Amino acid sequence: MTTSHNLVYLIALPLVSAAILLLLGRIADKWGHLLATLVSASTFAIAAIEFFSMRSRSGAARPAMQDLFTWISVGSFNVHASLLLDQLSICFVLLITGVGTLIHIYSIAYMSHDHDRRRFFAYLNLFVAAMLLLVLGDSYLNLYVGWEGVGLASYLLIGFWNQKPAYAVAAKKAFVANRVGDIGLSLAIMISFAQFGSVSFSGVEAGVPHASKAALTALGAMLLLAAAGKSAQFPLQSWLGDAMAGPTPVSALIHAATMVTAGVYLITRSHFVFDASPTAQTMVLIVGGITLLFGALVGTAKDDIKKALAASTMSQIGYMILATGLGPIGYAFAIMHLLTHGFFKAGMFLGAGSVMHGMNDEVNMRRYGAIGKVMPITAVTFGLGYLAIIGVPPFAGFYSKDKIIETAFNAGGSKGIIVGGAALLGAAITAFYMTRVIVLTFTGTKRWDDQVHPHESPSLMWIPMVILAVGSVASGFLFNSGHALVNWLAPVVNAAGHEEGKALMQPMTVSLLALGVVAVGVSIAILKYRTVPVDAPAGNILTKIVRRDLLQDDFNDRVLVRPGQALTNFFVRMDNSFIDGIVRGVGGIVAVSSTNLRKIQNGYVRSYALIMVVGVLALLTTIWMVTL
Amino acid sequence: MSIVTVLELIPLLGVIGLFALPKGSTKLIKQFSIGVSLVDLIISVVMAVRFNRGVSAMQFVESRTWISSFGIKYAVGIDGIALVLILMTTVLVPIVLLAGWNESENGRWSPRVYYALILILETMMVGVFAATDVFLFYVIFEAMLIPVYFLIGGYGRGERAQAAMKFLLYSLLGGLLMLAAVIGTYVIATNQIGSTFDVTALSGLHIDSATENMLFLGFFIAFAIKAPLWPLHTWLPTAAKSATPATSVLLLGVLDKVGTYGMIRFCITLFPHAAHTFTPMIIVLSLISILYGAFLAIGQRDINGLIAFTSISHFGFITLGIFAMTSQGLTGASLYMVNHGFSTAALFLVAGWMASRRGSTKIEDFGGLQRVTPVMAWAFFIAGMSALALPGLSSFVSEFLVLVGTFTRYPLAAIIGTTGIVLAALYVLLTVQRSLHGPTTPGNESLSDLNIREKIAIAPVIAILVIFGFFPKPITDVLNPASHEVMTHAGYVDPQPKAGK
Amino acid sequence: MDISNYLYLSAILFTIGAVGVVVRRNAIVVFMCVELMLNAANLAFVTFSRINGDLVGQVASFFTMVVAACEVVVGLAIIVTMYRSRRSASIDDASLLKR
Amino acid sequence: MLTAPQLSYSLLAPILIVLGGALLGVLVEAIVKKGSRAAIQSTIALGTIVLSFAFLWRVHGQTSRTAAVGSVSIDGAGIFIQGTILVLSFIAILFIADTDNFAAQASAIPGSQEERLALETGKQQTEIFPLTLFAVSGMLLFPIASDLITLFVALEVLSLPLYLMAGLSRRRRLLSQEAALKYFLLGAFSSAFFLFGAAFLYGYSGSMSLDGIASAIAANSANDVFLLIGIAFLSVGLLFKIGAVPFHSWTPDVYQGAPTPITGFMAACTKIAAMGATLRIFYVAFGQAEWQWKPIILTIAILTMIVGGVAAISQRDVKRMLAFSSIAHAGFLLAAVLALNTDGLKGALFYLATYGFTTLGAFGIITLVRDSSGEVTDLNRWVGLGKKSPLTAGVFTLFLLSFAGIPLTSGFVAKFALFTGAYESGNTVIVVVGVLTSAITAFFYLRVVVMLFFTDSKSESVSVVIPSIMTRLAIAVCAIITIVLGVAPSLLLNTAQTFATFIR
Repeated sequence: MTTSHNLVYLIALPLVSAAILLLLGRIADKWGHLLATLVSASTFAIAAIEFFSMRSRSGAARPAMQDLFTWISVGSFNVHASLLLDQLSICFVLLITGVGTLIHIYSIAYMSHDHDRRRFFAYLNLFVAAMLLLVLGDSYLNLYVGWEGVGLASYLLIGFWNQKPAYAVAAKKAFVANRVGDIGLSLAIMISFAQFGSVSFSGVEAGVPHASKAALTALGAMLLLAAAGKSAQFPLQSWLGDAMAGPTPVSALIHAATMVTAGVYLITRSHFVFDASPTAQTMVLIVGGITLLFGALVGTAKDDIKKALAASTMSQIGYMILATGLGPIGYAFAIMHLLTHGFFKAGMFLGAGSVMHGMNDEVNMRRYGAIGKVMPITAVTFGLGYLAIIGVPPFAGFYSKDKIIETAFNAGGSKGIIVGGAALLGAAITAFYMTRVIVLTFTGTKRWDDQVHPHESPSLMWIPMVILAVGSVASGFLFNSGHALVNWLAPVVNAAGHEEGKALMQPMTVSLLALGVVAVGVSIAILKYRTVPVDAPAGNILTKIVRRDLLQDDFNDRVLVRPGQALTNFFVRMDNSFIDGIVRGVGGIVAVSSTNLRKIQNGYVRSYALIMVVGVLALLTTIWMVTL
Repeated sequence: MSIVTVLELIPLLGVIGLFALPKGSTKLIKQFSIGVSLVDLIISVVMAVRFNRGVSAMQFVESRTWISSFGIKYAVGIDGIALVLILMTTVLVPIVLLAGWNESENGRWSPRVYYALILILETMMVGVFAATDVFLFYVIFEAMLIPVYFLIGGYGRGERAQAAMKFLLYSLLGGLLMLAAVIGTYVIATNQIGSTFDVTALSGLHIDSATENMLFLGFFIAFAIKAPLWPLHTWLPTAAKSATPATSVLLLGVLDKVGTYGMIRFCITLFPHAAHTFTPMIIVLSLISILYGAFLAIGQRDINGLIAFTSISHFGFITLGIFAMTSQGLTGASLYMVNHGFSTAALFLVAGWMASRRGSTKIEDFGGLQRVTPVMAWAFFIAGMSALALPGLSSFVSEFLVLVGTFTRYPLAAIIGTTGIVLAALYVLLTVQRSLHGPTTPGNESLSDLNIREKIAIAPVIAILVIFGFFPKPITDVLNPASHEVMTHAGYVDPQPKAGK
Repeated sequence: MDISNYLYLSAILFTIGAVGVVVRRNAIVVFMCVELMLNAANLAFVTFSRINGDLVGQVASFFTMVVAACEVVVGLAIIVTMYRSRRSASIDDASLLKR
Repeated sequence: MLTAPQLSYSLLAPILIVLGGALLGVLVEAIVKKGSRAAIQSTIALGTIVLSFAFLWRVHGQTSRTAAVGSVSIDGAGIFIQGTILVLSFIAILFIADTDNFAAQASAIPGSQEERLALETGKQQTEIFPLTLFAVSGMLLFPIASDLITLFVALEVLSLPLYLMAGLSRRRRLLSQEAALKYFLLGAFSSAFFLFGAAFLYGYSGSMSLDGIASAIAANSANDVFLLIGIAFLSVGLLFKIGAVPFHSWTPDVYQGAPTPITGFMAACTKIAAMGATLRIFYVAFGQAEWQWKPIILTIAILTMIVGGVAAISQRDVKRMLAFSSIAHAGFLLAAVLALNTDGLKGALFYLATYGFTTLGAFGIITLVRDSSGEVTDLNRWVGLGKKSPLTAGVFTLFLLSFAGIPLTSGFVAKFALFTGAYESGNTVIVVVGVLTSAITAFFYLRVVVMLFFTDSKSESVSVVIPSIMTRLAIAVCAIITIVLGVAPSLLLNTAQTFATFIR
């Protein structure tokens, strides 16, 4: 373990920048975006320095620590604000700062007409700071701060144009769904503390061998719930599609490349828990498997280009989660897919943004068509990303996704066949819906109105796209050459001792199989979308269900929202009529008794005397009875 | 004379000074009152600096005979919990005075009376946290109701008279039950150790369990009304809807804390066995409060009612933390009191400004304020984030400590309590969405943003929320010895980690 | 004759007086009923004096008579004033003060 | 040779002086011209009280003695109560001295020519002063009387003048006369019960003295039935005077009808004297028979608190409301009877004193609120008074808060002291019921506060008259004592503790 003094700047710089931009207000309008971009770039520089410095160290000296201050210290609950940069977090730090910087640059142009561009950049910086805290925190509680921080930034950015009620609702939905996941993270931290007396990663790891299976399973389940919330995994997936309300660079950065992958980070980071609890691991597999198919299916029916990409993101993260459920070797592949996905999905989102930029913010792909001709750079970079995601060799996705499919098949027994099959089926559907996106958007005939004049985006926008496209092309190969990434991550995820074992299928078989299904998917899509009606055809019941996101919102509405509202109304009524009613009732009884007592006071001396006589008689009776 | 006494006397002297000021000088009255409260703030900071953190015993003690025939003393002294609550009070008073600059002018009486009432209230608020004599505590506990009663009834809005009445009757009823318990405790003390109301001496009594349970309930019901625990809460929304923002802040932010403070200082310290007996019931009530308050908050149409119900939910967390009887729970609950004070202050003040600009407290009448009045919207948003305990803001630390402290002893309770965080997100974000987001509601286009005075008033609150979110240690270090003392006295130790290392 | 019979008589007189107060309307009559009750008490005093074998009870009855006389003075003054302003001695007419 | 009995005149002096002052007053009424009577009478009355108090002060150290051949006991509690009565009477006379409240000529028919003439010429009869002094003398004797005959005589001496005084109101004379009639008839009725009870106690114990009764009970020698009838009937007389349920019916009517200064005097001093006598009788004579009477007194106490508190809520007349409030307070005071211990007695003594000041002050304020036709006691017309006369309304509020037992007023400490005594003796029930009914009573006091301060006034205006210097002084003293004894109760509480003894 090495001590570093620079880690704090990774977080502090963007945080301070965000604060400056927000506090100064309109004064900073002129230069705010430049400051933010500069800060983002410098975090990337720091990250790069740290990376090379880490590479120059070896073995146990590689991870770097920086202890800032004691954050909370109550009884045995001690949490330091301290940062940990190890082989796993550096991957994320580089991704976040790198892609983050590119998207900052892209946004300068993309948001140039927006009145509130400064505020947008402030949020972006805030996001970068929070996301870096998430991956740098050395304990679950520190991670939690970043975790909620990115949630907040995501909320602010989704709702950036919150004067539109639907966008405001989408932002709220994202936050609330994330909060459900946060229950998981909160409880996971509580379980950790109750079980191990510590909430730091190292403390929990040290305690795992002594803990009961049940406790570990509970811990794993809670971590998975947290991951599902943040990474839009089943059953908390419904917010991601709506989150596309945010400006497109946000979708690229937060809802494709970085934040939504935090769940994968969390599970990988907590590998010791899942390794020790097969039940939890199986749950991870199930969630990942369901989500990858769910996302892929939803992706097939989306006409909104961003929502199609969002569905794809969900599905791809499903792959990653699936991979993390596959044990030690899976973590590395999950991270590899996460990184390559970061490149190609961010690139494609930026491409989509570029298209929208040229098409007056039109998002309906049915009104695109033949854009490749007018926006060649966008089309090419998008196309490279497309090739990467469907897994065509030698593009990035081929390496990462094939590894996951292969590992899945080799998980052993029926489990291997089921998850492997799911992953393979997912690949086919992915090929289908991504081809659909390409066909609808870039090829075919033009379906846009005449007053729309699509044009290639400015260089500030296409340069980041090109860089990301290069990543989409080359990153997979780089990561995989000599198992570079696997070996790099091995010390963190304990994958060193993992044995290849008796494989169900050889890598070559898997690759061929995968390529085969991809080809099928691509072909179907091309055949099906030779002609595209501007208005979507009605479609059969299945199509309708898929278009309604497999009824996820209907389900939530029926099962959660409406009963919740009914319960709320019930409570409001109960509070008024029952609880306060009892109070008023007591008051009423007193008032009525009072009025009756007033009536007894009728003014007649004789009746007063009678009352006295009755009193005396009662007195005598009582005395008589007491004496008996 | 103890510095605590000085702290109590300054506002009282201020009241006398207030009536010496010439007539018709409203502005001077306001400046003078804020000046007095600032002097008090400075003295309290001096006190905090001189406070010895390593010690769990009472500090700055002073004890004078007051009513000799009952052994009643004017006895004050503070431990960590009292210190932070007093500091919260002295910080909040100048803030609410500044924030509610114009509140005093629409009342039934002159501004002078308003400021006199608030300063008297400050004296009592400091006194009630500092009292170490049960009788003295009780006297202030009850007497405090009167200034608040007049503040609500005289300067409030809407059905203010009824609201003031409801508030007072509820509180009096609880207070009178407590009086019976105070008397009972005193009588037992007289028989065992002689006439005294000293809380430390009383905590050593041997009481048979049936009596102890009754006495405990006497105290507890009073406190559960004060820091409203379901189902004794219905006075709070009514009061909050009618009180001025400044009064609401002092009422929910400080006065209601006397309830939870009293649970720690008196219920648990004096009757540890009964506290143990009733813990399951109290935990259930706390959980109901957490969820019920949150649901009711979601269903509120009135912004002040909303804040009131969120507070009920938060008081549920505080009570939960207290009765979890772990270091984390107790320190967390004490810290929660402080944080809730500030975050409620922020909410009420901003809501008050919104309401006074719009002329309505209905949430639906706002809308799109983000565009019209960005600074005000931001202030409200941050206050809301604090209410939902966003990490990075101080309320997160306390809420999490409460939950983690509860979990180590009562996992199920903590799990149920944790679901409250989703409801919190809902009630805050729904309100934010309805009032700040969306298109600007007709009639709101020309609302003015916060002026410089209002910004100065709200800035320290928000700064406190942020700073203590990242550096709560100064407060927790002060609270820890006190919590430890309470736990030790009640015979509890923290549960050990289940999986040993 | 058994001396306790005097006590019974006293009790009966007292009861008659009390019932009279409750049922009669004329203020004077009501007042006389009260006097009857006082005298019932006197009778009891004297009887007990006899039983106890001392004179204290008899002395007490003299006190009672004096006090009763004073009461008559005050009582009649009030009743007469009342009668003069209302032209009625019925106590039921004096029922303005109520509720 | 027969020797004159040892009467110990020095110990009886306070009573004798007041009686002398009263007789002097009668003389003045007979000789002095109508125009100048008021001033002379009030001076005599006040002087008499002061003188009496001075003599009381001289003997206050010589407690634990009997006087008048054992007919009266001079003990701590007795002297304390006498002193309280004297001080309160002094204040009450200050209110009474504002003769505007009283009929110029009580014998004149309401509305007659005669009455008008008396008013126009300002020829005011001032029999009210000697009557007051007579009543005071009875009140001074009642709580120290230690045999049944003295008790009865004292009861009548204090009551008879009050019956008359109740009928002397200048305005609304019919109501006033009616109050007098009711008070008289019911009072005489209750006296008959008292006397009958006394006869049976004598029959039971063979003794007139409280001491003798106690001895008889201790020896448990004679017929128990006589004792019980005696206790029951004697209690009726006492409970009537302190206004306990179900012997309370006269209270609201008489309080409402009587001239307000007299109501105040009655509410404060009569209650103290009657309570003092009750405490003495129960502590000294019946103490040993507690198992027989405690359940009854407990029931009556609870009923009294509840009925007083609940009935007060719906009252529309401020004097009637205070009447029911005084009933509720009688219930609280009965807790001291149940306590039967020194602390209970101490509490009761303190309670009586503070309650007296607060009550006098409150009724004093009522005399100030008027319209063209005199005092206004309809609560609906008090609405908004806080706006017009903040000081008057504020002081009234203070008294109400003290009645309600809010801390930092004397009423709170009093309630605390009283309930502590009751709790010590194991009477938890009465303490709990007491605090709960306190909440009910608080409601109607606060309702008045709401009317005064939080409601806007309607058109029919009432005004607050500028009080005479004496009234102002009296109200100020009451208010100051209410606050001072709330903040520093030790001033009186320690005295009460020292004096809290009954001798047998």
